Amino acid sequence: MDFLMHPLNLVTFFPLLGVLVILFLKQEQKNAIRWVALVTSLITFGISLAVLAQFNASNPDLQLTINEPWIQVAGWNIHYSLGVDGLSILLLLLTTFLTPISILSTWTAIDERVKDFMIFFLLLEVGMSGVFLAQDLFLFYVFWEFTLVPMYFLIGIWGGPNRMYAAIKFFLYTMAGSILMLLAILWLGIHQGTFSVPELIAKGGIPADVQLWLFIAFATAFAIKVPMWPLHSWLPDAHVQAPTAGSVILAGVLLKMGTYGFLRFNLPLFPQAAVKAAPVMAVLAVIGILYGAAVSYAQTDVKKLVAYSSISHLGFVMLGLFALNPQGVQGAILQMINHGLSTGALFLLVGMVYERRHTREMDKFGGLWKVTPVYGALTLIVTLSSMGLPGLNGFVGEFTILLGAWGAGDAGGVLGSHYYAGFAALGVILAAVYMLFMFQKLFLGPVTHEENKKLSDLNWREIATIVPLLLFIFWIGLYPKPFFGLMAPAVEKMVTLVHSAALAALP
Amino acid sequence: MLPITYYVGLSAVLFIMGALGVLIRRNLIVIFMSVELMLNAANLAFVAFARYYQTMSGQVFVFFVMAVAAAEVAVGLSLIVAIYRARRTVNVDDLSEMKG
Amino acid sequence: MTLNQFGTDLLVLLPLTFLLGWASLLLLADLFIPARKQGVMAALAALGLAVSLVLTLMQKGSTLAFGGMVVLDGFSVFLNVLFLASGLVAVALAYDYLKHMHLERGTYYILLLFSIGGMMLMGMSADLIIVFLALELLSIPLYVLSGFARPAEKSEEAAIKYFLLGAFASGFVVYGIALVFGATGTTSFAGIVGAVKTNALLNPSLLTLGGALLLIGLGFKAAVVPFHMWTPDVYHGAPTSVTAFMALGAKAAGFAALLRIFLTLFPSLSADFTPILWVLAALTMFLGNVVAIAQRNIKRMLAYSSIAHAGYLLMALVPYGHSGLSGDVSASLLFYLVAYGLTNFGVWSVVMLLERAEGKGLALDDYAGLGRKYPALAASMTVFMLSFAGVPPTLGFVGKFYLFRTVLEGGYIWLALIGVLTSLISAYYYLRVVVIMYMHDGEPESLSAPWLKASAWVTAIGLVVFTFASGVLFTWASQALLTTF
Amino acid sequence: MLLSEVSSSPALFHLIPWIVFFPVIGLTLNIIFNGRLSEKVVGTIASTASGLSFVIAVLMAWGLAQNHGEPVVVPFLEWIHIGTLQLDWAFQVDTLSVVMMLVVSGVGTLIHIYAIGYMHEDVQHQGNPRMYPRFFVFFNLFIAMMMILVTGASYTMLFVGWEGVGLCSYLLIGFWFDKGEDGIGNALAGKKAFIVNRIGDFGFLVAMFLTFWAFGSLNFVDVFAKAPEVAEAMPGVVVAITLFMLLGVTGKSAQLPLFVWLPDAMAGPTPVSALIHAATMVTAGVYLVARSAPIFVHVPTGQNAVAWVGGLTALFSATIAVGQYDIKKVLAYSTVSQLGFMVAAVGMGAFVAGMFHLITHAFFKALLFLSAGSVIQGMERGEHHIAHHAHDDLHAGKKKRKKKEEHAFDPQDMRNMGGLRHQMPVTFWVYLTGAVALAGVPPLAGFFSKDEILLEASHLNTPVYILLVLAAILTAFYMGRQIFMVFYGEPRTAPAEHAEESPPVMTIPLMILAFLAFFGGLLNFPGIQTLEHWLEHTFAFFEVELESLPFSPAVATLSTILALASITAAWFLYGREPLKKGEPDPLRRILGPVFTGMESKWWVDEVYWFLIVDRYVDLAWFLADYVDWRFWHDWFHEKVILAGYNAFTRILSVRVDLGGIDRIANGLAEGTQALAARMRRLQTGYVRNYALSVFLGVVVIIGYLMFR
Repeated sequence: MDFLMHPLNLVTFFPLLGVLVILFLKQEQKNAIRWVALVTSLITFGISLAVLAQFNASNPDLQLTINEPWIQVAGWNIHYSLGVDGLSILLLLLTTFLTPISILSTWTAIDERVKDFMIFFLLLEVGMSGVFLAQDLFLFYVFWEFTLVPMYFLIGIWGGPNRMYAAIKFFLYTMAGSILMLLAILWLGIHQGTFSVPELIAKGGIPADVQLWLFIAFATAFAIKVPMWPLHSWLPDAHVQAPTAGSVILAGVLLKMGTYGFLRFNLPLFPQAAVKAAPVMAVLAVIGILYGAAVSYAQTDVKKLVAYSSISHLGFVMLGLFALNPQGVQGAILQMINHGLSTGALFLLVGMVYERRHTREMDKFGGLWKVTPVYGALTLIVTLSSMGLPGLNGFVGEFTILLGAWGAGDAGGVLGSHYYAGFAALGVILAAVYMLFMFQKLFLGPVTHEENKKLSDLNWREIATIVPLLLFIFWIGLYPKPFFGLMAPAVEKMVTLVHSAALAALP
Repeated sequence: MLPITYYVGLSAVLFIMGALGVLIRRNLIVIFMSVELMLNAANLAFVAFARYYQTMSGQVFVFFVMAVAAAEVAVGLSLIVAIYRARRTVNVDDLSEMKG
Repeated sequence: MTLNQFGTDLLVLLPLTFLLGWASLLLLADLFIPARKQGVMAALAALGLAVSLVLTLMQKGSTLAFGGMVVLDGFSVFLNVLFLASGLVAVALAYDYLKHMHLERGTYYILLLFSIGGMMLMGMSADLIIVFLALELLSIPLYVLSGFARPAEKSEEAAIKYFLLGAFASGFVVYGIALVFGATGTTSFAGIVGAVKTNALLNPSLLTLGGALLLIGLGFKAAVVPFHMWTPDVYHGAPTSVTAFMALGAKAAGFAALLRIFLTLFPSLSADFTPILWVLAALTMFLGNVVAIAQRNIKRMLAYSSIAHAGYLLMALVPYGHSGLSGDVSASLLFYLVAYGLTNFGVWSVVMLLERAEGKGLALDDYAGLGRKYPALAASMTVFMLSFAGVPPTLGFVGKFYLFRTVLEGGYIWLALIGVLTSLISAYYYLRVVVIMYMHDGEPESLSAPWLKASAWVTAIGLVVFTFASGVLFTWASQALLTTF
Repeated sequence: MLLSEVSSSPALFHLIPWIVFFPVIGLTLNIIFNGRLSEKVVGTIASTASGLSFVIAVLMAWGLAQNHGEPVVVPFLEWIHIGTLQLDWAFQVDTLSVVMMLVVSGVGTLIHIYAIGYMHEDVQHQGNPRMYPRFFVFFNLFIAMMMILVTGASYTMLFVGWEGVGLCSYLLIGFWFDKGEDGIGNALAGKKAFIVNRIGDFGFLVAMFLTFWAFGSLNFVDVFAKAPEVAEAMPGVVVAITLFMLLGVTGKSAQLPLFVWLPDAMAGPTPVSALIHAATMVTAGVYLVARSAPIFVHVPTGQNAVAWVGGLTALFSATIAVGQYDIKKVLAYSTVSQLGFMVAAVGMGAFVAGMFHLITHAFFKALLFLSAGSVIQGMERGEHHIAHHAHDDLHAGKKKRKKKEEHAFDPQDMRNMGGLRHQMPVTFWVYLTGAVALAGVPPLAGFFSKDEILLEASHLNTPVYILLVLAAILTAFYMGRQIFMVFYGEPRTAPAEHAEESPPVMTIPLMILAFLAFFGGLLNFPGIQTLEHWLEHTFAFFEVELESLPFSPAVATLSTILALASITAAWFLYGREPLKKGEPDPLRRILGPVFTGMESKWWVDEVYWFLIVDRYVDLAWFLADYVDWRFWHDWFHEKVILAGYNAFTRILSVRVDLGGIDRIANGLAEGTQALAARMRRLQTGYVRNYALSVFLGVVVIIGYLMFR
């Protein structure tokens, strides 16, 4: 019983209870199903807050750990091992926070097969929480792959016209990366004798050349998920076809699984390789930043624009991670959250207008700020957050990342050149270009389309889905201390570990 | 006495002839006989080796093979008969409804 | 041989002799049971299997019997339990299926019992003669069963194809045995091992050639490329209940024999065989998965899928020559057989539920709309597809994990890479079934067949539950040790 | 170095955050009660908020005076703390920042009040009264952001305000976002401003990164304390810091080469132009350099660069101002030019002169813009008057024609004006005050501040001095030209004839500003130097020495004579013989193609458009359409991977269709299926083929074993 009631088990598996309840409801009881899903996800969020309450921010180590032997035969050393630390607590909270919001956003948008939808959605939440909490590579992989399944259905059943193609592409692309990781995980299990992440880190001692191969295998899986340029080709398809709530979760949480993977596994498990690969990863990140920004600008479909902007934003995250100093890494973690909030909100907003007009072509809009002032104002704030306006959340992340990356370019830093941060900072200009372009296309200018003149402004439910996000957008922008406070000791420890391990390897 | 290689060589030739028969002939009965030829080639090898090693177990094996072959014949022939009844043909190439 | 010895020997073979005896009794009983009450036959067959299963579970230890012709060890017990349990499921499935297809004939169950007897014997064989006998004992009833839907043309065609090719393959097995006999002067495992150890060989290449021919014959049963070509046609043409049984039973028996023979007789020849196994495994995984994509008939698609899985199983055999890995080789193979078997029965249950007379209802498109109309069934099918594709949280994933570990432990990274890449390809066609079920519209009609439904649900739940409780299966599989001679 | 802790300083300083909070409260109220309050209440709330900020600024000044000018840092809230990076929301109260606070909130409040009247008419004119509260929300937001900018105690907090005011600028330029050229012109102008500013911000960001890793902090106090030491240890880095900072300055203060956004920014309502694009925001760059004086003084290279940029800008944009017809565009280019003066001053190290000019410029340029707004609305009223009559008198058919004309009519074009001094006397007089102040005629404010800059330049940097003098000549000329074109001669159009004076709510702030523009010179009157002594507290604190030059009659006389001469020249061209309707500009006769260049702004926009914007758009489309989609998404993923895969499997299949290469299937699914379909042809259905496969397998295996 204690095991079941452990907060981490609860927060991970509580949505299953909702699934169970929904299973007993009829397909036609749509509202009941929606309420069950919403309440379940809200309770889950509450549990995650309880986790936060029990979390000791000054402790850099894993906390609230569960470590039960799971499969201990035939040379297997697999544990059911969960734990939370400064690297993951915020992502856990982001997951549980975005899920109810997404569910709320589907209230009228999803009217077909509501039951199935909510079941998949709650299952997805289980998978995502599990990914962020698992501390055993085997368990992690189980959760990691498991998230594919519900997302696959969410895209494939409730998506746009080309949904099946997008769903299969999403699944295969991600799986293609993760199977390589699977082999690397197996290698670690065989040669290090354990799958437990803390133990593997403590043990270390993987030869440098092997580290590099393992790093590549893990990195492939994560880079596809992030997605890093040039492995991003699945993203526009998946995003454009996915239903709004799916896009929110996809951008908000699923992509973070990739960056989190780098943070949790690639850096501490293979420190020498990480230091060696840092310039390469940084180059890819910077290309991603600039490329994503340029390509976003040339889109005509607003959802695609936002999708490509994710490539740019996550480029910043990757750059911060591979700056391998506290500023860069903390900025990167914060930017993961920021991107979840801002891009999540953008997708929600795009979904709202799509629900009204059934198109996302920017040429079909224009002048909406006049017709729907509230919608315009909210979008403006989110747009500004996304382009990193100081005072809002995006700036804090981008600034610290760039600052960190610049520092990593100093002598003694892992990047060894200021060009990375310099070029990445150009992305700040380009972000303004495409974001303002989008805002202008949708909201400014005269109302040129007759259909747009009678658009209704946001209703209370829609405002309620956006406002919580806005609260955090302002909060993080103005007073990020609590957020940094949660991650600081863990990041400090991790960075020190990577550096000392990499240094120790030097002749 | 002839060296063992001769016997084994003969059995190998027989075996290959049987196998080629299966590949080339179209009549179900003939194919079936070719399979029997392959089994008997093996039997020859068994007997030859048994004699070489001066042991009975090879001979015993031949009996087993023959018994099993008989069982196969029973099943095989009845299948062929059934097919012939239904389709009026024993040409193996006519049995290609399922493919791909 | 003393009488006492004979007694213990019989005890070793008791489950098998009981089963075969029971089958013979049923043969008589069939005469007295009216055609309308074939349910009785099914029940009796199930009873026989259950008793045999209980007897098997009571066996333990590791003994040679009948002068070293058969062996009782953890490995054989594991396999016998697998065979008997799958027999029970096969009876249950057949009961519903035959009823709906109007094929109710008591001989079906009798043939099934005999074939299971052959499989059990295969698992226990310690002499090449027994291998051959077991092979034929399990095959001949299957030939007949394949044509059981007579006068359906496809069924007959399947039977004759299976029969001809099976006999052709048997020829290679027999000739292989002859060559091994020629090399060592004996057919008993102990004798062969002794001869190899003492290097008392007539001609070492005879042994190698014999081993190769054995590999071919058994590979044929297990549907390894390029000896696989009978599989799609036979799976397609045979009554689906037979296919379901065959897809697990014949494959498992083939691999049981391969494991036993290669791990005990030919570890020293691994330099010769490992590259061959490597190539065969790679080819099998690749071809099975690729051609499956082109299939529009679910039975054929699953046939190719079963070929692909033979490839994965064979992959685990590749490092058989590494001393210290033999335990993992057999355990991972057996574990995967269980995972595959569970998935297999589940999937075929669903196929049978949707099948209609005269081969209707087997096209992939007939699954359209299943997700909407039969959510539970579609969900189970999704689990099976994911398990086949090796996606967590299903047992198929755990099985593949173990297989890949074994391969990596042997150091065959490229083979593992091919394995994971082909499973990526496989995900494509497995997912397509899911796509069709959930994302296309249609009006499928499921049979009201309680056993079939139960089988689908139970296996689906089992696949998920056992993922989290896989420790039990791991323990069991890793204790299924081969006797060393 | 001792820094007065807030605890030891008067509690008065704790009020400083309210300088930001008041405007925020104001805008919040206006958001909450959006559309439920009358226009007057909305305007009053906003003006009061701004006024309260002014009160705080005054209190701060008083507090500082009590505190002997000692700088104070008031921490408010922790912000970003990571390792050595310690950024807070903290307020820097010193004499420099207080001057800025006073100017911003003082001028700001006046413009708020003016806007109550102006926007009342403007929303009617634009036909969208719902926008009225929004204007004041943005206006208050601007004051708040500007306050953050000038009070921030670190570069990062300054940057918050820096970008924040940029945002307000964007929002207010595009305030009438459905108007302008093609209905989108205003929005595009706003976007241009933001993006060009972001280019500058890029420089600022890099400067901050450099600063942090060189100085270990971004707080002014810490950075300035270490400036001498760091400048010694790594001079290159410090030069780079100043140069990148200069890039930021060129963006925000509209200097070469990034000045192009400011003229377009005139698309905003006139109070916006006055407040943001003349008096306050654009001077932020000057403030930044003055603020960073402790760094700049150590690197002459950086200082020179700044001075040159300022000097060149001053002259370059003055030439453009000469060729403009739009009343606001003239002022816009004049603003750029005057900003050039200030930047040149602070660049040369004449920080006090720069700040002095900043203040007086805030007065007279705000005055000029607001008066111009008054002129424009006067013209619009005249136009409205005519339309009204047309409505009464004319038939419906003619009305349509009239409307068309009305659409074409530009109330900002000086060629449409003339003789307005009779219709709008108050506006005329205040405008004249502003113009004369700007032209640098004694004893108005502009004379003193500009003279001080010229004086310093004559000592410190002769080439820049020459540039500035030339610019000053042009300044007097174009202001003369404007006065004569707008207010003298005969009305050239009907609306000009019927133009009406503005209401007191607009004219009273104008009069106050005119007063300030007239007497503003007293702030730093030669010999008394109040401002210099005031600012010295701060500069001395950071160990920046201010050298005060004695008043030079020679320089002053020269510039006065030159100013008067060019006004006279303007009179000869435009006053003596006023422009007739449809007549070309007399300068065109004289200057020919040069005037065309001035008129066309030397084609800078076009060049940028051609060199940068079009190229970027092309690149973006190329990347998105060709590289990402057609090449990477379609071709590579769906063709190459599949084709390679096909070729590979082709080798494996025995009976491949050899009759030509099959058309490569389109799409992943189809392509893979085509491959699979090829392979499935192996499965012929013939038993003998199956046996052949087995046999071949046997042969290959046996062959391998035998011939290995």
